[in-house]
Amino acid sequence: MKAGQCAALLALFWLVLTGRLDLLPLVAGVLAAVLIAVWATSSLWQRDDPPVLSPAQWLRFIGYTVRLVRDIVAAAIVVAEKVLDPRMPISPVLIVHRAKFDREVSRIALANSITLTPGTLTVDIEGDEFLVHCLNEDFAADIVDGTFDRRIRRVFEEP
Amino acid sequence: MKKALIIALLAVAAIPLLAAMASMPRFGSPEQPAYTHVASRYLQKGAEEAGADNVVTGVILNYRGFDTNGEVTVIFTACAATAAVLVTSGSRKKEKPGEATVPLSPVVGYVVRLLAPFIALFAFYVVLFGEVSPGGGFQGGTIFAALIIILSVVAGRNVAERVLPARVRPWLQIAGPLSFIAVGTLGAVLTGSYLGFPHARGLLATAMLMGIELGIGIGGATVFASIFWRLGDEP
Amino acid sequence: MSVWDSIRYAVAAVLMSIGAFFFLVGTLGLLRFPDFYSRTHGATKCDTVGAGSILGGLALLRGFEPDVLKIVAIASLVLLTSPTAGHALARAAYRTGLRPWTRRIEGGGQT
Amino acid sequence: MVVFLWGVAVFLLAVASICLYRAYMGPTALDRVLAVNVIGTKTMVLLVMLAFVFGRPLYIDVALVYALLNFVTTVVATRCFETGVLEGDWQ
Repeated sequence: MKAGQCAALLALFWLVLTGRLDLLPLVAGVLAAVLIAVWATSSLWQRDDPPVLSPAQWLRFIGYTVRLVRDIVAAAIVVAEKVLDPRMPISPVLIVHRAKFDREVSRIALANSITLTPGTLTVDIEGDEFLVHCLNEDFAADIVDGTFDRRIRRVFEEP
Repeated sequence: MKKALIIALLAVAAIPLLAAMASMPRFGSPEQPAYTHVASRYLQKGAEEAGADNVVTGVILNYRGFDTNGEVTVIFTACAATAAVLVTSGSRKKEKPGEATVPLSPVVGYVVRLLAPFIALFAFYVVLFGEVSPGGGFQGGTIFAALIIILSVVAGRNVAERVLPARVRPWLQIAGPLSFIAVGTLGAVLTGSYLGFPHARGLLATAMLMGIELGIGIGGATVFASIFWRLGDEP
Repeated sequence: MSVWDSIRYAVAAVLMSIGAFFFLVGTLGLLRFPDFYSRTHGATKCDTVGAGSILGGLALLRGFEPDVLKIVAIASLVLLTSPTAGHALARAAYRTGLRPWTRRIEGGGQT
Repeated sequence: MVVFLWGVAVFLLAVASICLYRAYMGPTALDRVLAVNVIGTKTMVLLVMLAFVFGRPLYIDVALVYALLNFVTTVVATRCFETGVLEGDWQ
């Protein structure tokens, strides 16, 4: 199952790369995709939870990405104002945020979402503790009140 | 005195070279022999004779196959020599887990492992489609070596070394020249001359070209990865 | 050129201008911010938005071609690697003991 | 449209050269890595634009390589700063 999803994704990537449906490249690509998928699942992901998503999770993940992109653009404008302001009105703070997840993929998704959202930057993760550097305290509002955690739990941890 | 002598010697050596340069046809001039006889033949017959969609590939691997064969051998000999010079008597430093080093960030480890299969497939694509797009054996091999380097930095050398096991590594290092010789011999069997490609751009000629590219890719990746690993060894 | 094409080109030009603007802002942040962490903020995020925006504009310019999928692949790659690189940099700075800059608030008391 | 693309490309080049100031000044080594990373992102976008300007879609492959290698460089460099050892183990 794990290797199957990985191979399917890789074959899709191969199609994107080659952009044509000739027989010889297609056979070679699918063969390579299967081999690489077997190697990845047996060698890289043998110890812990691989990022396998169910179809419903994939759908929600795409929805989440769209929403994230909207948030990023909205917040990038705020940061741009700060950068262009000659007084440079920032007062950086470090915030420790606690979030407990069942899956590794949720932790990584939260860390990267925090970093992508302008004004906040994941500095370190240890266990359930996320150390977040904020340009201003008010940037961290969504993180501290757990909006992000709830969204990510809905995407990755419901079947 | 010594310096002056060297300069005088170099000047004397330079005169015939410059004279030879002067008697050559002007750079890019249409009267050059390369443009009058060879290039038109390459361009007109290249596609059907060489078995490659791309003229440059046809020239490098077919018309001038001997040349490239020698070049590949020289390059890989040089790489092997570099790797051999880096070999030191000492063995690899044993790193005990949690021995005063900073643990790896889980985010970096996760994302690198997520990307690794895609990088591997992309390297394969660059090797295989070197015939029609920018790329080829060396370039794809370099991307694959980059993957191995980041895997050994992030996931540990044990994981990365499993891709290129130490037992077969010497053979993989010379995979470039070896595949060239193998394809050349196959050509000798099929057409009667070393590195002869069966005429008409068929599946077989394409497969032979891809075999050479694949060999160069594997050889390049192994050599670069070996050099990187050698650098990490303790003297 | 049809109406649809002119709209497409106009939107692409706007998207690319926005992307160029964010690249400029990211660079200004890289130059102006007082410490490494805030520079990482300016650089990684504005660059993500800028790259995404310009790549989106180019994809729109191209229309429905197989190449567009490749551009989408590059954009998603940037969306995944850029925050990871930013985090790796910040973490390396933190673990090697670089203290974040904070605004000094002048309180009362003796100096 | 090609003129516009050229304009944006030259603008990106100019912005990337401004980043060189940070790469030169530091003050910490990580600042330099950050500047190089930022320049790499711009170069990647620039390559995609050149693919359009010159009408050669194959440059997009080169951009993909650049994006990958940019990431690899940053991760390896930061890892080297963190530990001083170029070897790792995932958690």
